[in-house]
Amino acid sequence: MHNLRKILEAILFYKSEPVTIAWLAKVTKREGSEINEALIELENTLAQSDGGIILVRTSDHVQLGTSPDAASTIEQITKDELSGELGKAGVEALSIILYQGPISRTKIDYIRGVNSQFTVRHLMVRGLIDRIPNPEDSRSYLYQPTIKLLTFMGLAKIEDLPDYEAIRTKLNAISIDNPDNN
Amino acid sequence: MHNLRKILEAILFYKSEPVTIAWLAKVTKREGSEINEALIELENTLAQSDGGIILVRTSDHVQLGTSPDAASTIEQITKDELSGELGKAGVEALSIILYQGPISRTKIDYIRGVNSQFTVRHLMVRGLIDRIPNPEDSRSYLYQPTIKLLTFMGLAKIEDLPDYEAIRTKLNAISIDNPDNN
Amino acid sequence: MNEFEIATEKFKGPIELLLELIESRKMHISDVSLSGVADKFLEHIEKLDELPVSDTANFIYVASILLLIKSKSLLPGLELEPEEQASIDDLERRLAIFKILKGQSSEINNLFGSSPIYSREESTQFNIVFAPPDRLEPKQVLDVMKQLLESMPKVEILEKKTVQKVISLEEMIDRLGTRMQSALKHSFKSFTKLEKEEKVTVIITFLAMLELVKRGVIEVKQHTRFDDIEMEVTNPGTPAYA
Repeated sequence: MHNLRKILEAILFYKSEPVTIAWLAKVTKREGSEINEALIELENTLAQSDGGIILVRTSDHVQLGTSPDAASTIEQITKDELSGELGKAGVEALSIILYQGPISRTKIDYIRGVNSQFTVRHLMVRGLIDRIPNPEDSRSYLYQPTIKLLTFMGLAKIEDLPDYEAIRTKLNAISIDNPDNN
Repeated sequence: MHNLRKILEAILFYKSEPVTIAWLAKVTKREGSEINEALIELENTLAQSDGGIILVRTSDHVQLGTSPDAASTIEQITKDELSGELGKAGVEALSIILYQGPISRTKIDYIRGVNSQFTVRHLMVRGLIDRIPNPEDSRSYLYQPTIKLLTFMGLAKIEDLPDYEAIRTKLNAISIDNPDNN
Repeated sequence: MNEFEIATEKFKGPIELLLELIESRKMHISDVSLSGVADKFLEHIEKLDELPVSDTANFIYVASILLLIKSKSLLPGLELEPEEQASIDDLERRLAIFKILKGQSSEINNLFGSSPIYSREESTQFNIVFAPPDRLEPKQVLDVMKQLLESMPKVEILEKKTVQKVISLEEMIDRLGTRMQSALKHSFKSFTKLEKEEKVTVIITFLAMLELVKRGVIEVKQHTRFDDIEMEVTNPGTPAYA
């Protein structure tokens, strides 16, 4: 088990891009559940050593990145630039996707009261969100934050968003008696 | 001091090539001796956690690398990356580059409606495309098919692609109206 | 408002607009506050000349619910259908959800790029080996390309599809006023039939009617709850409203 944690850390270091749990299982010839356990172990080890490297996770992707504490130093040596402002519509849509994702575009439109086609597409093009098939409707998709979005925001995981649980609870309480708005 | 160890680990993680102690001292605004001490500390922490990342030192250069224990897995991953199908994303990006190259990644992303950063990198590693500096933006590149790819596809020249002119005209008509401004 | 601004959604959506109107009055989301800001909301729509079709529908929909709420407050006899009540509840819920998420927007904006987590720098040294897939036919590439072109969003940016504004509010007030002068009684149903039964027309007609009620130009009667609403000029001598 310990060995798997070690191998995963090496793979993630080597790949330096978000990879799926499924892919990690494939290349290590292990079960997804084993991968998940080893990733938790890795997360803990990294947290314990309080070093410059952290594990960033979404529900299905994982990647290593630099600690936000080092951001100002890295900023000086990087040529990468954070591309452009988000814009009002972009922030609004991201707020919905971050706190309510995975979420369909119909529902994003419903909450915003405007057509979000271009905004959502634009966020996809920038790699800030991605989409997965909607289990309830094969013709549509659900949108969710990417690792790239989390890293831009300095978050190791979505739960680190300000007031994440509180906001989600509030939102669930409102939509609970509203079955027909997806 | 602990903080310097953290910052150095982040810098070394970020840089994909060996760096000198002097350079580290410069970017962290510290003395070379302090850097040396913090590197020893880092080396110890890494050894203690027995993870997949190790510190590699030569006489005056230093770099992070993967643990030898992971070498065979990583070698396998490298091989796998070079074989097999391109996947939907890969074929899409490649098609766009074939018909519209030299083309910026922004435009590839825009046409596909999703971010292609890792897909394009993969195509480069496989020698199917290469890149030239973008004359309009020194920080970015333009991507084009390699001669080897054309030969592999049985094309004497790019214009031999079916409907080359017609498709190109359509693609030329697509202009990206400052997509970051949304 | 130019086309580009439309495309990039620089205007406020109906939910956001409504929420701002309510909050500017320091009120909570309720029937009372919604009824209170209905006029302002409709005034605002009037100023929006060119909206993408899809969004116009959203504005009109919200407007129609506001009208329901307002008519209920003006015509106490008016009993709402269950679906009508449901759509009012739904609007209030949307406002509540939007309010919460909008509240988080500034946090998100502040976090974005403030102290990012960096991935490893992209290596400039590629160890390139020519490694093509098993096969890649020109025909396959063409098909993929065609599909991509096909699935590009049909750019609303370029088409200046604007609402055919069925009839403007002001016009309608004028017409209603004139009509009231010529015929003392007019039922709402027959009136809207005369004006082509487009949803928008009905809503705007209704709105105009309420506007006239408010200004004391006409009086509205509804005998029983499923009955037509009758309109009557309160003072036949009053010159047509302009």
